[in-house]
Amino acid sequence: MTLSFAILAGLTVGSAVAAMSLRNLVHCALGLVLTFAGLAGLYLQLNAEFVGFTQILVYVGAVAILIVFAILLTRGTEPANEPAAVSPWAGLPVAVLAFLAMAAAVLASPVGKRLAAPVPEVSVKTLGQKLMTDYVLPLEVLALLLTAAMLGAVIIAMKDKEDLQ
Amino acid sequence: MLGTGILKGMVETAKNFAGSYHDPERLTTVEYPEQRIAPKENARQFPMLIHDTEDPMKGLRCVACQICEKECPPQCIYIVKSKDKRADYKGQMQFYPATFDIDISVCMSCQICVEVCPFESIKMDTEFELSNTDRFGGLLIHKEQLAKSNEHYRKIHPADAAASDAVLAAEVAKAQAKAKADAEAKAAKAAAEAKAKADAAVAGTVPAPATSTAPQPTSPPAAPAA
Amino acid sequence: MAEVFQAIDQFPVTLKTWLLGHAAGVMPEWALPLLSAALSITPILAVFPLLFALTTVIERKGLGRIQNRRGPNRVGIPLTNIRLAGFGQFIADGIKSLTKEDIVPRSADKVVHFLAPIALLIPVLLTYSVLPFGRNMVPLDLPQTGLLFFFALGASTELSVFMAGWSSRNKYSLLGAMRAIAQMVSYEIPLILSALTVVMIAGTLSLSGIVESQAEVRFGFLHSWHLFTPWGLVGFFLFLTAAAAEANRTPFDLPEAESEIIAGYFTEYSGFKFAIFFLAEYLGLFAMCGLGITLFLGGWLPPFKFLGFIPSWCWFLGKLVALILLFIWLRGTLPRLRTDQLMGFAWKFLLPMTLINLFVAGLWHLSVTSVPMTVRWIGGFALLAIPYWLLGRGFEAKVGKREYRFAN
Amino acid sequence: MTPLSGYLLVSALLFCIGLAGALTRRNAIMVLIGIELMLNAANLNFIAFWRFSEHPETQTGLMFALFSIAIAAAEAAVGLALIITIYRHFRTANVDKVEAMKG
Repeated sequence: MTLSFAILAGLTVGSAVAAMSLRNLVHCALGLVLTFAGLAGLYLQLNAEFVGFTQILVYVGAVAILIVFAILLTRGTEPANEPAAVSPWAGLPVAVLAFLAMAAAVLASPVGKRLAAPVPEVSVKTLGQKLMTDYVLPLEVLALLLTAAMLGAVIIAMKDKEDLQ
Repeated sequence: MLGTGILKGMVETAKNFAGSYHDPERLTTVEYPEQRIAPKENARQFPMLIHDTEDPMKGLRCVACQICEKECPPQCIYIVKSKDKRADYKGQMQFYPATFDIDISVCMSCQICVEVCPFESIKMDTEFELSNTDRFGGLLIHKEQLAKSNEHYRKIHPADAAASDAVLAAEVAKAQAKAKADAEAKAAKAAAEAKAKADAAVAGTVPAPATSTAPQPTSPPAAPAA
Repeated sequence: MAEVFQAIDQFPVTLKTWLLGHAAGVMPEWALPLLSAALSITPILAVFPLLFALTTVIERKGLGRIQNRRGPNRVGIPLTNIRLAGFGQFIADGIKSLTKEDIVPRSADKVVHFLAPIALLIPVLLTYSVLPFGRNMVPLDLPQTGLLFFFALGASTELSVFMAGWSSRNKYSLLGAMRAIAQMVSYEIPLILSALTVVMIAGTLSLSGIVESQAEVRFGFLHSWHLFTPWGLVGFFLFLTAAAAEANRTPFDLPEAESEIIAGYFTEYSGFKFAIFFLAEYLGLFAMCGLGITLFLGGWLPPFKFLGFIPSWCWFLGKLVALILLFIWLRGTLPRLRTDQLMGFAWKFLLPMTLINLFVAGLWHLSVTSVPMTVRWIGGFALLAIPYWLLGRGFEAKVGKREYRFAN
Repeated sequence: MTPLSGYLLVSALLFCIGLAGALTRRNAIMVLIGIELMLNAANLNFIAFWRFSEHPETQTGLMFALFSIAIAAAEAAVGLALIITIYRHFRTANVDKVEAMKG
């Protein structure tokens, strides 16, 4: 385990805990951003530069902004005197049990001890060529999904305006 | 077409840019503390008090009537009337301001004090370099600083000062005419009384009334246009 | 003679290698990469903030001249009468902002309020690490993802803007932040799409690779800058427009529209934090200009081959200064847009134009061998000019002749 | 060099933090954030397995991660649009209070 991995993992997990446990929703969103950035750092450690920077571009640049906008548009939904979470005993044991099961599986498996192969020769060019040949169908479906999502988001968010008229 | 307006505007600003270097006439500003633009005649900043004689404190036209204090919209004038009286420019005995303060941090230069002053005493100054490190005491201007000579007023607002001088001259003339008429009337009355006495002494008749013989004072001169 | 020019050209690289070579004997092994990084970072941290400082003075002087004023011309060397034509102004401004009181609103979110300027400056500074400033002068050459790195960091500044606006607990700040985010998200798409044409033609995301793709010499003297193609010319101006919006420059400076919302998202910042926002904004603009130079203006390449003796980094800096002056000129010329005009311009004009430009670039690339040059040029321009005219007409139709109801 | 299990443990931890948050928080946006965390944990798994696989040159894990990032973006957009609509309708984003369909 290298120092950089320890720092990045600590940052990612710590900020994820912060993102899930803080009271203020905007603080939660900012914690989430830190988690995304830490994950991008982990991707870079795994020699997945392209995915790492895409992660920052999409998650930090777009998804986090969306979440922040949604928080501001639905402000005042959590009264101060009301607890932010339902009784923690409902969800926490499930999560802890799930983690224990997964950790046991990971630690028991021989795959987990595997060390990385020499740095693979990945170029963006081959990635693009693969997208246009082997993965062209998923790509097209994804394009359709994104278009549908965009239209859907616009229509859902606009619906009430028509009702008002 | 989209974009032609932008290009036109850029040509215009480029002309300004280059022009301001080779043609100093274009520059609308001057380098202030060293160079100054002569103030416009109708410029006004804050009020001042006009005095006529050499000693500013003795020659103030202000008679502490306190009209300006009452009329001032932001209430920035503070006057204390004197206990004693002194002769004004007409020789009439008048009060004078023991204290006359203007808070120029409050004053809004509206000139209403000037409009209401019946004694041509408070006028607007053009002095604007009044910045001060003391924001409370330093901006409260006392009568010593407010007092400005009539020559100063003539220099900064010649037309207004001429009009103001004409009004004062008319006042003086009126006062003198009245004094003269009073003196004449008095003299006539005295003469008539003397004559009546003499007549009574001579004929023993009732003395005739000596009223309405004094000449009426001339009608006041039309106020010169400001 | 050529050796001398080359030595000047490669002087920064030689200096760094020389210093590293000497340090290798003195310093422990693990410290060498750190020293190498520091040696790469130092010139960036020295040159660009200095350029920022000079730009603030030049901008104020230039704007003054455009408005027939003199601009700052007093501050020179203290205690003497030497004025330096006002170029001491930035030092005075710096000292002023350093010594000013740092005011934090009582109800502000103190931690986020403190972190926002830092979170804005760091990504902006990091974008400089992939720009090729000269031949062999890239601090961090990412052969696979250089451009993506730049855009990823550019996108992460939006969040810092939000942090600043939200944490101030001020309506103007929040409004400014919302405007800034909406604008940056909208203009990021045309920005990336206009840069994508170059990636398509050059076939690489590496910025030094993109510069090298423009090194080919045409007609014996002209370097094949991407600007010298129909799609490159149009793409460059689309890129500049989107870059101006990304960097919040006039006419797209609505987030800081002082006539409406004071100073936008940094209304509640004062002293040094304000200076950091100011610095980050200008550094962001310079980085955008640097990217535009790399993508379309041949990076550190001279326009003509016979001018190659001038050092490569001089070319980069010269082009950068020229673009900065262009932005100052634009600021002196154009008024600010309205919010709906801003959004309409991004989605109804820039986005379709960049998409068409992408298509034209594809056609250009495919017709390299088969179609004669003149036909490609005329065809490319026709394909771009007709939509430009149509879209621009639709855009202009809304700004009809103004009618004054009471004045006439 | 960190072995595969390190990345997998981080990923499992992230997943469980997201799960706990999604199960316990009342606000719909927080639930969505929890789901985003779980998606990201899965992504980290894809990348880690790709890097440690015997044939990284096939790039399958990378592809999957890229696709999942794109889908997550779409999911966030639609999810947040739904939350905003629900908020407009019920004046709350609290998932416990939105019970119009409750019998």
